[in-house]
Amino acid sequence: MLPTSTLSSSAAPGSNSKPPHSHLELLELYRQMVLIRLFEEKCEELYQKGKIGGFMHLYIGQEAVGVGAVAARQPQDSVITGYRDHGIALAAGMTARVAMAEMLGRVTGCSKGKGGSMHLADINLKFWGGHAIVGAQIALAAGLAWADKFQRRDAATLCFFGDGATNISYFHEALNLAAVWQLPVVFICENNKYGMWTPIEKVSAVTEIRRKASAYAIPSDVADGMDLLDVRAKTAAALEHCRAGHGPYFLEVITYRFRGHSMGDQRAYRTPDEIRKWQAEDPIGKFEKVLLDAGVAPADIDKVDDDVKAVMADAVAFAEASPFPDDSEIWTNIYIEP
Amino acid sequence: MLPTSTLSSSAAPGSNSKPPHSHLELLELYRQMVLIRLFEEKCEELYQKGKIGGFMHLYIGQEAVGVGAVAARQPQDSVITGYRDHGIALAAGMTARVAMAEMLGRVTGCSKGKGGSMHLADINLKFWGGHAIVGAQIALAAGLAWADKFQRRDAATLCFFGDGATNISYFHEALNLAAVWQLPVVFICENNKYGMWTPIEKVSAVTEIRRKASAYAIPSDVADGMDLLDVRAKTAAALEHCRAGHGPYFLEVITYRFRGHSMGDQRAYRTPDEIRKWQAEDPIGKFEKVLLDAGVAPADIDKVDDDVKAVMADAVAFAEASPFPDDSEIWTNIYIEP
Amino acid sequence: MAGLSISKAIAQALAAEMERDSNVVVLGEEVAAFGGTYGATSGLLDRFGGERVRDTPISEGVIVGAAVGAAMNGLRPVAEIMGINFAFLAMDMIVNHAAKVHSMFGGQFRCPLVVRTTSGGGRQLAATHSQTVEHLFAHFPGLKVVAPATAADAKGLLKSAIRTDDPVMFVEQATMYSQRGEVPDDPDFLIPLGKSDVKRRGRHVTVVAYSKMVDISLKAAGELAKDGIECEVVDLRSLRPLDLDPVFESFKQTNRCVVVEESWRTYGVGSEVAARIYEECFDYVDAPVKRVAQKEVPLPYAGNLERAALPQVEDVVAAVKSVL
Amino acid sequence: MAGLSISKAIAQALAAEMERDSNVVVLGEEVAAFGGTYGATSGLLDRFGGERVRDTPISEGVIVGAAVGAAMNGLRPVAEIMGINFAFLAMDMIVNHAAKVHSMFGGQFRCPLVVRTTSGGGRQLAATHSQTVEHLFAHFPGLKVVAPATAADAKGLLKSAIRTDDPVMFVEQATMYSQRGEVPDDPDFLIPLGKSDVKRRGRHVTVVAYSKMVDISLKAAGELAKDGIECEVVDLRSLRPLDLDPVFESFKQTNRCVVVEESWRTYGVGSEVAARIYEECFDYVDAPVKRVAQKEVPLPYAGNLERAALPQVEDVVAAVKSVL
Ligand SMILES: Cc1ncc(C[n+]2csc(CCOP(=O)(O)OP(=O)(O)O)c2C)c(N)n1
Ligand SMILES: Cc1ncc(C[n+]2csc(CCOP(=O)(O)OP(=O)(O)O)c2C)c(N)n1
Ligand SMILES: [Mg+2]
Ligand SMILES: [Mg+2]
Repeated sequence: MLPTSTLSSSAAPGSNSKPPHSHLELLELYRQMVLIRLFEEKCEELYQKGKIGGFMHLYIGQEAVGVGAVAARQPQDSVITGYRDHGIALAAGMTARVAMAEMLGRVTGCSKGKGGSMHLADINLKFWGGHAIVGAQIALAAGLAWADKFQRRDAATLCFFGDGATNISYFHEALNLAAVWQLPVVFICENNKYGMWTPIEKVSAVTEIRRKASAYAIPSDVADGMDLLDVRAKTAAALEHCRAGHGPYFLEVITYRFRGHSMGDQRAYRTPDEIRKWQAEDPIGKFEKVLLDAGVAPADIDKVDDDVKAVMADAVAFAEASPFPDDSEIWTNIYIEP
Repeated sequence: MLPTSTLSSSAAPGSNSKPPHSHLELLELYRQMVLIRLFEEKCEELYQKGKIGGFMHLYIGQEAVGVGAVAARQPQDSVITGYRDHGIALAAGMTARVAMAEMLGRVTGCSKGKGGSMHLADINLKFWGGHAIVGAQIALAAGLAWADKFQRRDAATLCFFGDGATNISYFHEALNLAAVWQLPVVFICENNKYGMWTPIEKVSAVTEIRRKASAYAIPSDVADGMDLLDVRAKTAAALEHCRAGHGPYFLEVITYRFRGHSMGDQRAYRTPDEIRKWQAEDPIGKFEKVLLDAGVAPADIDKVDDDVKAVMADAVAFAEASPFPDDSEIWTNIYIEP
Repeated sequence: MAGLSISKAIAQALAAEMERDSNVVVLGEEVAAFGGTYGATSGLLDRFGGERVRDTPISEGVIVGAAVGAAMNGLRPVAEIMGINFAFLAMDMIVNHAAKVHSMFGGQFRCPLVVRTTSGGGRQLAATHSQTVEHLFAHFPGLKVVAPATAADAKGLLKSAIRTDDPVMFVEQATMYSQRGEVPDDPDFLIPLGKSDVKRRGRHVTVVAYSKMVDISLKAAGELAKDGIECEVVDLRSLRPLDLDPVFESFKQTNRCVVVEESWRTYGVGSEVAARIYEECFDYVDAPVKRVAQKEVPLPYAGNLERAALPQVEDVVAAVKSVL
Repeated sequence: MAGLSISKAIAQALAAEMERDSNVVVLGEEVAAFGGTYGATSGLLDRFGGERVRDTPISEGVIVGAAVGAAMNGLRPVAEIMGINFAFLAMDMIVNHAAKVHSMFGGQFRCPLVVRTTSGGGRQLAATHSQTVEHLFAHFPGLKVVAPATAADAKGLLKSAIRTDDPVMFVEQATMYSQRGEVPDDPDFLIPLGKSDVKRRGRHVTVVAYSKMVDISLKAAGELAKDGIECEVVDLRSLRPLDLDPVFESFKQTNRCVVVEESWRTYGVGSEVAARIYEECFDYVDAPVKRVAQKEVPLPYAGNLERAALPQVEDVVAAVKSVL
């Protein structure tokens, strides 16, 4: 059970004001979460085999946050996040092929093999990355939203970042600017309780992260990150706030990562109890129940599982069959004009 | 009149819990304010004559803040501020001679002529400067206080900064660290309503600056910066809070600078009305009334005025008679060990 | 042609580019309502309105951060950082983001951003406010770094900087804003980025400089000419891309070189120019390349100390004589 | 003597200095409870307690800012910045404050601070996480910059860095932490700051390097020795103060030099070394000083691209052969 004290009463799933979801819609959201889960498990395997390099941060356990929030956007809305970006990339519509090819450093990857795990992006999906300097994306998001507002594009930006990132300079400067300029950004803090191995209460003066928003007079809410529909509903409401021209909105999402901070993280900073408690809240398992309750046929769910497995097998095959970039590629994309 | 809406009710001068002040004490506080005022007027004159170089920011109008706050400290408490530092330096006990010599770039100056107007300091007074990168002193103050706490010195740090400085990175990172580590710092925001020529409401999401402290769970209060005794009482209470081991405290002081941002500021960003309204609240004039009400003899007040004039004349003479540093001084104080 | 101050030349360049492209926007501390600390954005707010010319909080990190994000998403921001000494607070955004979002994401994003700022000593602002550090930014591939020496160059280079799709640091020298020069009126007057410029012809010694040191070098060259010593003064104009062809060409005639820079010598521009001359003109070297630079000390406040530490005309004169 | 990894050598140095001086404190992200990302502060929390070994928020600016303030007020902090790529977020504090509080206030304050951090590429971390930029910090008078190449140097230099009253950037190379070497046990084993060290004797070519490039250069020297080419390998160890005397001495014998650095060539360490060699050893130069450096590109993720961009042993071998 998610500790209720960390959630405001309005966080109850029933508060979702959207019309009831169709089975197809529910299955699609479910599919995205399963795709992320299997993608991450495959990445884990390939990393251990030495096929993926660099730092890699898995999204397992947080699937409902990325899928739920991004599902609420319109196509013209932007998405940006930090290095824990696989799930957000897939939720934003990146194919597993292109994402996996990037993981393996292939020229068919979204960033031509130049970015790797921490730097997935697809400009055509308005998914602006994947940024590995903690908190940098919060500042960039202000700029993305400024451009949208300036161009009167009726678009908003979903900006994801961790609880640890709220202690860095950019958080402060960007939230203030967004508030003063009334920029259409939904700041989404994925509060998974830890920054690397350090629990939030050791490094943040307030642990209810949304309290930080009030220093900028930015309205805020909290969502249950293990409940996809709650995240989706609250993100939708936040986007409406932005679209109505009321400036930024802050959404704290309570979540948990089931794996370590990054690959190779064997540190014992969490009790097995804590991990078990959260795993009992597995967002995919919970959402499966929502589907069944809504009358979705178990066979349809199984079919999604099978489809995703096939998609992942294909993605890995595609990535592994793709060439590495030619060495001469180091010289491309440095400058646009010589 | 100071707009009452900007002040909490507890800001009334009567709330001062200290015992009634002796005449001597009152005259001393008055003396310090007059010294600052005359020091600043002299600086203005010497700057116009080209004897002072660089950027220079006068404290005229804000005297009650520096004098009132610093009067509340114990000798072991530290003081640190930004570039608008003449008043704080004098309040901390720097002599007008040494301060003026620094203004004129003389080797007898507090920083041997190497720092100038923006970098007054005296380590023996635990006055740590004068820092011209906006907000840097807020981070430094956390460190000063950390050292004091670590050494169990029963000392706290008074850290002064402007309203504009609350929008910079350091403000956020330092307040959070001070709160998490429970450091004995009194953060004193001299809210004079403008950062350079820009009014606070154009650049800060909240204009009641103390609201920013709540994002760090730091308790706060507001003081009337035109009322020396109010500033002093509230600073004393804040210091008690620190000394009791309760961590940092935030004090917003509402004040106004009667001159421009810096010398040469001829920009018309304030209405004559606004300036007049605030000048009617001149902290020195108001405090003179407090003295008279307390029964201080007018002649005693006049004597202080005359004394300060003499002190200033002596200071300027001293500074002007002091040698410039020898050119070879550029090579000193770079490293302590070669 | 009209005699214009550098500050006016910059304001003209900004206005011309804003006129030409409605995506060009200006942001920074005090750039709007008060036209910039040095008047270089003067008049823009009235002409282009508050959506295109924006005052910001004192938040160097997000000034550049928001500009990078906006540049990625279609605008062409010109962000002003009041002084390069404060650009350290935006350094991560400049070198890790502006300089890299294009390459790190395989060319998907572009960052047509100009960061305008002010560099240099000479105003008794003491150690933290007097630095000349544009070459530190020029170390980063992905970034272009420009530092003009004249009003015409300021205008022509800034217009090119705004038009290029790459991120540019555009560094003005703080004591030079009121310096006047002839500036073409043509709104399409452009000077290409990455091209050095010979500012004075001469056959005895090649003097390499940029920004304010061009002025100092030209004054020194004037002095030296009285003694019959003719300096060729090459203005680098850009520190990245760094165009040393005119330097090599000149050096092959003069066989002697003095590099003048306002910053400290160690790891400065002079060392790079010297190293390259030896690499490219080894057989033409008659004397070691001489470097004139700031004394390696944090710049002090007192006027005499500041003068003693900064490179002066007489230092250049002496250096030129020493290589002859 | 014992075979120790660099990471253990650093932990030993820290422990020894903390033992010796109760004012030495350690702070940074993940340095306490988990002993540092690279294990270099491992064991310190247990031994010295939570007041002396402190985890911090992700707040690079105030990590160094608080350390500077504490140093001014009597402590001797060792602040860890997890990677030099993040040190840009603390750059103002390092270069404008740590480096200047002593001089700008006329010598009143001291700042006995060590900022430990990690530099270098080679781990497929892509452009923002793979930079080698310690020489940018070394441009600033007032700061000392150290970058050790061996476990013994790491220990001896770090202990000296903690003992000096000046601020020091202490830069470790991220791929080298597990590299082992003989390290003296003596708790008073010190290596003075600002002294280069000849890591291999040879009479044909002087190879100058620091940090990981010493290792690369020694490997290249090993290869070359097979062909009878004997390199003298000089490890700079400190970038500021920069001690080139052993380089000059060697060069006067070899008349040939290759400088190897992990960062980009333009405005790098190699240019400074080259410029100085010409200034000090002009009559001994038989061939242009050759610079081996990273290709001038933001370092890409893909393993083959990263290898292609970073300086390799074979690049050093080729460079040495080219100057013969
Ligand atoms: C500026 C900066 N400092 C430090 C790091 C190293 N680092 C990477 S992730 C991380 C923890 C971030 O925690 P949080 O924001 O809570 O995100 P989470 O990993 O939990 O999703 C740290 C310290 C970095 N990448 N950038
Ligand atoms: C980091 C940084 N950015 C910009 C400046 C230029 N600057 C100096 S003072 C100032 C305004 C500060 O306003 P505030 O904090 O309100 O203090 P006040 O001058 O009103 O006392 C600015 C922008 C600076 N010195 N440092
Ligand atoms: Mg987290
Ligand atoms: Mg102010």
